[in-house]
Amino acid sequence: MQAIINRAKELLADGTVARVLGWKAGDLPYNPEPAYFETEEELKDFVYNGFCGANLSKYMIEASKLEGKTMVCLKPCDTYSFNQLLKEHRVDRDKAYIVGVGCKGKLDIERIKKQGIKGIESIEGAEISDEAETLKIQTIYGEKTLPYADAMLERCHVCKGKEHMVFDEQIGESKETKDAERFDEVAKIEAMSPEEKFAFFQSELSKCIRCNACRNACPACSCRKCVFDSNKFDSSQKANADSFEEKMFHIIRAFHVAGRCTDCGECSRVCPQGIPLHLFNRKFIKDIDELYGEYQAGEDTDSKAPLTNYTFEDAEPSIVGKRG
Amino acid sequence: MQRIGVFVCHCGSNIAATVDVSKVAETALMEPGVVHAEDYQYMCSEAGQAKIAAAIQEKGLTGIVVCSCSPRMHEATFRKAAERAGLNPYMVEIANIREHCSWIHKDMEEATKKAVILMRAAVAKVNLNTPLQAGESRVTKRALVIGGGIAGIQTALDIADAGYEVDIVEKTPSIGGRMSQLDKTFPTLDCSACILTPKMVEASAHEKINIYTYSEVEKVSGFVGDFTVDIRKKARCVDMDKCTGCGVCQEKCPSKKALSEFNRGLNTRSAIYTPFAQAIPNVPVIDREACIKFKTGKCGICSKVCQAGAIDYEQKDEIITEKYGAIVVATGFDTINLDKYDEYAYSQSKDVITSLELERVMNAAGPTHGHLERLSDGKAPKEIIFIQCVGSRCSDDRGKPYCSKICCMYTAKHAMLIRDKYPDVNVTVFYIDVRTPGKNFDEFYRRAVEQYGVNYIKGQVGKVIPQPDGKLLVQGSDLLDNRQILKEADMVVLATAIEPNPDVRKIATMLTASIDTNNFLTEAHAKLRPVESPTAGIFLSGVCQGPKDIPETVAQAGAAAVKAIGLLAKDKLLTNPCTAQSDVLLCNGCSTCENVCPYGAISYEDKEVNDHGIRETRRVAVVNNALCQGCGACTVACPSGAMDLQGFSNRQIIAEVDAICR
Amino acid sequence: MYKIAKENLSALFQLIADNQELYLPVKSAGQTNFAAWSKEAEVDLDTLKTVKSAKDAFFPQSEGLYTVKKEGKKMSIEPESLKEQDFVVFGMKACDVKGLEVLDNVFLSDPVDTFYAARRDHGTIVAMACHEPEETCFCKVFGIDAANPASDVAVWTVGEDLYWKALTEKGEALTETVKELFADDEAGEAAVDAEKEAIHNIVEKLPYMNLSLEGWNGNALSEKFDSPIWEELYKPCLACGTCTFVCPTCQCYDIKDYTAGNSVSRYRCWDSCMYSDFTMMAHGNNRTSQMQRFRQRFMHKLVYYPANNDGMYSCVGCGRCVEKCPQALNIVKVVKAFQNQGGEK
Amino acid sequence: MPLENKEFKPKIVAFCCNWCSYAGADLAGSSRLTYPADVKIIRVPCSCRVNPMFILRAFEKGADGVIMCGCHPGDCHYSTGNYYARRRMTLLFSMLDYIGVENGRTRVEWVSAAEGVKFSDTMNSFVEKIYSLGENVRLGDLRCKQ
Repeated sequence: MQAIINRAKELLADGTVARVLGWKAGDLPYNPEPAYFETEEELKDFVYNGFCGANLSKYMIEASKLEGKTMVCLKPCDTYSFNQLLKEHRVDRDKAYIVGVGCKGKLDIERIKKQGIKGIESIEGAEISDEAETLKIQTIYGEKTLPYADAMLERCHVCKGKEHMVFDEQIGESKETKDAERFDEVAKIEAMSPEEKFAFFQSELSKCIRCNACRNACPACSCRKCVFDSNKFDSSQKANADSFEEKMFHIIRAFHVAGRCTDCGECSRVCPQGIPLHLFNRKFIKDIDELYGEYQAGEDTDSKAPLTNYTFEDAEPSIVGKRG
Repeated sequence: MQRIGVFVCHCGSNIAATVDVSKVAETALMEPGVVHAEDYQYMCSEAGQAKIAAAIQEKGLTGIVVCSCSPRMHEATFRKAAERAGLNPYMVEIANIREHCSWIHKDMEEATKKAVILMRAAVAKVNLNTPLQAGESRVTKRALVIGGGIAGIQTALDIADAGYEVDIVEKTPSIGGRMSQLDKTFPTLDCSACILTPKMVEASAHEKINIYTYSEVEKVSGFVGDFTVDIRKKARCVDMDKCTGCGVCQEKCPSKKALSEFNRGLNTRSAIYTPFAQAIPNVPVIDREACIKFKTGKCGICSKVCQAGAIDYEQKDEIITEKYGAIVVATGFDTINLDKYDEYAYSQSKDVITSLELERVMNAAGPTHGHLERLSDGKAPKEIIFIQCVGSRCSDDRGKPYCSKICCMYTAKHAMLIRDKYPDVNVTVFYIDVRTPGKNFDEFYRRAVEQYGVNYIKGQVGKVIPQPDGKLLVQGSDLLDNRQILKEADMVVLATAIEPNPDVRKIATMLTASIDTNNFLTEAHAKLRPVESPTAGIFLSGVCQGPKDIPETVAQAGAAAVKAIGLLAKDKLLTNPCTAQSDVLLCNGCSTCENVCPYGAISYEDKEVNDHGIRETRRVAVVNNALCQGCGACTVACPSGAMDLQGFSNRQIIAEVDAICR
Repeated sequence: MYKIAKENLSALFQLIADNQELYLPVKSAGQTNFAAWSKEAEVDLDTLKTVKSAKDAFFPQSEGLYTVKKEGKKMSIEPESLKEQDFVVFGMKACDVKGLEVLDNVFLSDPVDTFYAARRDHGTIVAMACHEPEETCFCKVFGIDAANPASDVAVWTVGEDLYWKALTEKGEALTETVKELFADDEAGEAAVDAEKEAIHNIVEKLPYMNLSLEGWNGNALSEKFDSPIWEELYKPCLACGTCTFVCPTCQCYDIKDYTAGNSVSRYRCWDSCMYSDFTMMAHGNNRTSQMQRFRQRFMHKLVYYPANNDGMYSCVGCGRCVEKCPQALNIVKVVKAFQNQGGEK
Repeated sequence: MPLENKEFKPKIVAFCCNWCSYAGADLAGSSRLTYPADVKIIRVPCSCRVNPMFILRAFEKGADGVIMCGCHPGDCHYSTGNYYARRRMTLLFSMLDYIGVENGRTRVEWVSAAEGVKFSDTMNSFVEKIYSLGENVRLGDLRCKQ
């Protein structure tokens, strides 16, 4: 973390960048927030630890409009999102000084609390430099320990890898955190009967409160105005007055980002109701991989996206029924 | 709020017999925006159109719905009628209650209910219609004819005679096509070459006609009035300007084992060749696969003997890019492959031949110099059996479901010619039906039977069995006598089904012209627009559209020419205003739409916008209306809904969906 | 003071539900929210904070107002009926109960919101003292006692038992209907007092409980409104509606129409001041930037509402926004930011 | 057609491209090839104009089945439209299947202008399938069912 701060100071001092986009320490052990830093003084609040899960690439849309360059701290998975935004002309590469920061898996406070840990006073082991495999959590109800892996975000268990897809420089080591297959959950649902599938999604989606956090956090959902906020389709919705609307919103949202979603996992991370929204996007990714060849959005900035591409031999829609 | 008029057509009894038209009109009055509704016998008639005009003017209608036949039939009619009455033509919507309703449903109550729903959907749509203005596009005054057979030649001549430039693209080394392979033509029995050659010469000499032989269309883009076509001029290895056509190279060429395409593979030709003596241009090509120089690097005899120095082994394919206002497809036909018809022993015996091969055998320039002889042993046949409908009118997937149309007549011709020249030869024809509609056709057939004693047997042939002595045992049935027939023949001639030239599929795809299940190009309307493709600016000439004989082909070629001339005569065309439009405030500038546009109609500009008080410069999509053809691919690719299609807008289609599901 | 063993709670719920509707914290697909009780429902009284507050029981996220039906050219209007059935909300916490007071000030003052009023009339609240308050809680800042919810009935958890005390007439009436399941336990007072003290002790240790709201009041309008701090604070905000939708006091709604074939139903649904189309009008929007929208929420909670309601804040310190904001922004950070920069300005 | 539930009259929306399928439906009409009146056709310029939103919208408003017809791959009037449509619909249908909506409620069929018979056969078999599936209860807005 100190290395990032030092470098940020240098870049600010020599005028390479006008600001730094990173995370600011919160007032609880686990709530740092994305923040801009414009002076050396401000950098005293800079923090980079296991709770800095937020993907900062989407902030670069606005930062690209500002004077001067922005030093942005991107984790390996965040760089896919940045590339995808670059491909869609939503961010300006020349306005970004990308510091690829190391990552050893990001922590999920919801998951920690789900394991009965409350009244948290301090957390040890979340620092990026820590080698510890265990989190030591001090609470007013006593000290708890938790294996680091048991506190990680879902996305880190299926990590895309330690490589940054785009960067100006890299600071810090990354760690292999993948311990599950990316499509296992999707495959499990695919294997269910239609009734089970329906029951599963009905129960998950009925929790949706239409707060739009998934959409607003999503780097692929970068529309200036979402179709669900405009009257273009007569589809403006503000609340789920009927359970159909949850399905409509999440299917269409997933469809709109199909072939563009890098599987960064922000949707699931930010959902206040813990809906595993990545299951929608990942289903499309799995289908695309299987039907049209493996494709990882954000890996590059010039490949043709699956939905703006075709071959004569593409599978017919009837394959859906045939696959069983 | 629109003021909508609904006009329900009886179409005589076509609609009114199954749909309660007055009920449809009554119900229409309940729909939001509808201020006028009436039904009438024939809305498309002058009186019907007058009713529409009157209502528009008297009731101040801002939009109309006509419940009638398919919009593909009369949308243009009603749009024009509305326009004459002062209404924007794009404020007209058609509810198709004939083809999609009255003609397919029998129950009046059910059909009426459906008609009401279709009417509602159209009303819901027209409620959201906006007046559209057609733009204009320039017409390139040059036509392209694909195929240099009699159809292509005739079309090119007619267009050229009207004063427009025409290019013919012909795949083979010479124009002339199938007709050049024929010996005589029915029902007049005049010599095919004698009537074709002058046309070929005329085309090649015409100052407005430019012929690309040994060339193929490679790529087509653009749209009616403004097509851009890439033509691949394959390397001939002979300089067209230098070659004098003396023919010495062909004489001296040591490689003479290539099968002659022109003679249907019945004999061979040299590696450097012109397909036939009267070829136009009279410039040979080198068949690189047969040429020793190309295969081994040694030889080069043709180059040595060519006094004009026209041989150029280094010649490369050349791509010519040209603009055209109209394109005529005249790609013709071939006979079907007989691999699936083992029972006729075509591949086993040289003496089982197709009718087209017989043409070459009968032709003085053919492999037997016009002598009727068995190709296996050169002996004169005494017994010839013709088998009709080989692959035509076929119910399984081995052949074609359609009638090839020309076979009955050419078989009668062949039979007659053989009996005339070789009276000692017995000729038997096995047929399913003899079809001879056409001027002097039946008379011709009867002459074959009555005057020339051709033996016609109604019945099919089950099997042709080559015998050890070289004879062919034909097993057939005589349906009229209800008996099996076993007959020995020296020669069997198969009236093989014809099919569109296999290349037509590729060409149709390039032209985005529709094609049917049999690979025949589809006409814009089976009866009323038989020589136009549904794709504007593409015209159909000859057998590529359906089986035809020569006079029909020539007639259609002329008709296609007239249609093309009608187009080329215009300086400007009105363009379809149903094009995509991008909402500047919603556009993300993400380029997704550009990636799916088949016309390159979308580009991006940095534009100053004022988005509810936020002023900034944004990268936004801009549609070139002259290029956009209105497919709508971009509208779905666009996640924000910034891209919409005029005339088929998101809200219009959703309104239709809602009206149907309500 | 009555007592009931935790293991007998399902009998209690069954008995309540025999006579009226019962809403209580139910765990479904991993999350605990207020929902109607059923035998199959997984009741979860251990989770301190439901994701959404119990606001839905009185002011649902979306609720029909009336339906316009069309037959031919005839139109008819069918208003949505008001709540007529009595119901019980079990398991609210002191903060959420206070939240209703905030809503009452809005919806029950003239002109009265009849839909809300009917629900308030028919609803009986059984609230639980917060057995184990958490680090995100700051109810004390607003004078709320986590150990003494101001509800119709208050309930305390002590070991394997719940202690039940009616505080209002409504509470008495409810108690009458279920009394048969209770044991009288006068000694319970002592046990409950011990629980209250334990709660108070924990509350003292929690990091946010002594947050100072000095300077935040109805008179601070222009000073706070014009502060440059907002420009810094809003930046990470995603403009999602999480904070407003989990909040027990946010009361803004939008009115929308839904066209269903031959009828149109008019309904209202929660709105969020974080949304770009919040209070959108024909001419456009009052607040054109996210900074303005962000500022609106906190100004409303801590300045505008107190200005109109005798100094009462429209925040109850439940801490849901602290827990749920995707980017870890919240009202506490806002208050602290002003504190820290108070001197520098 | 098996009419087990006589009261059930399905609502079926068919999106047809102007150049092939709509013309195919016209040909079915002029050839008097019947199919049930439950099918209502919406004309679109090309199958690539069909937005997944339209399909979900139809289900929302009470459709029991939605079918999309376009030109055969390779024959699109706009060259490539149906290729995009094919991918879009494949993914959409797969997603609907994934969330437990009966697979038979959606279909894509390529019907050329010359295939009147195929058009009517397709509609007959699709309607039959919808009858066998019964009313769509998993993907509609209840407010539209009243």
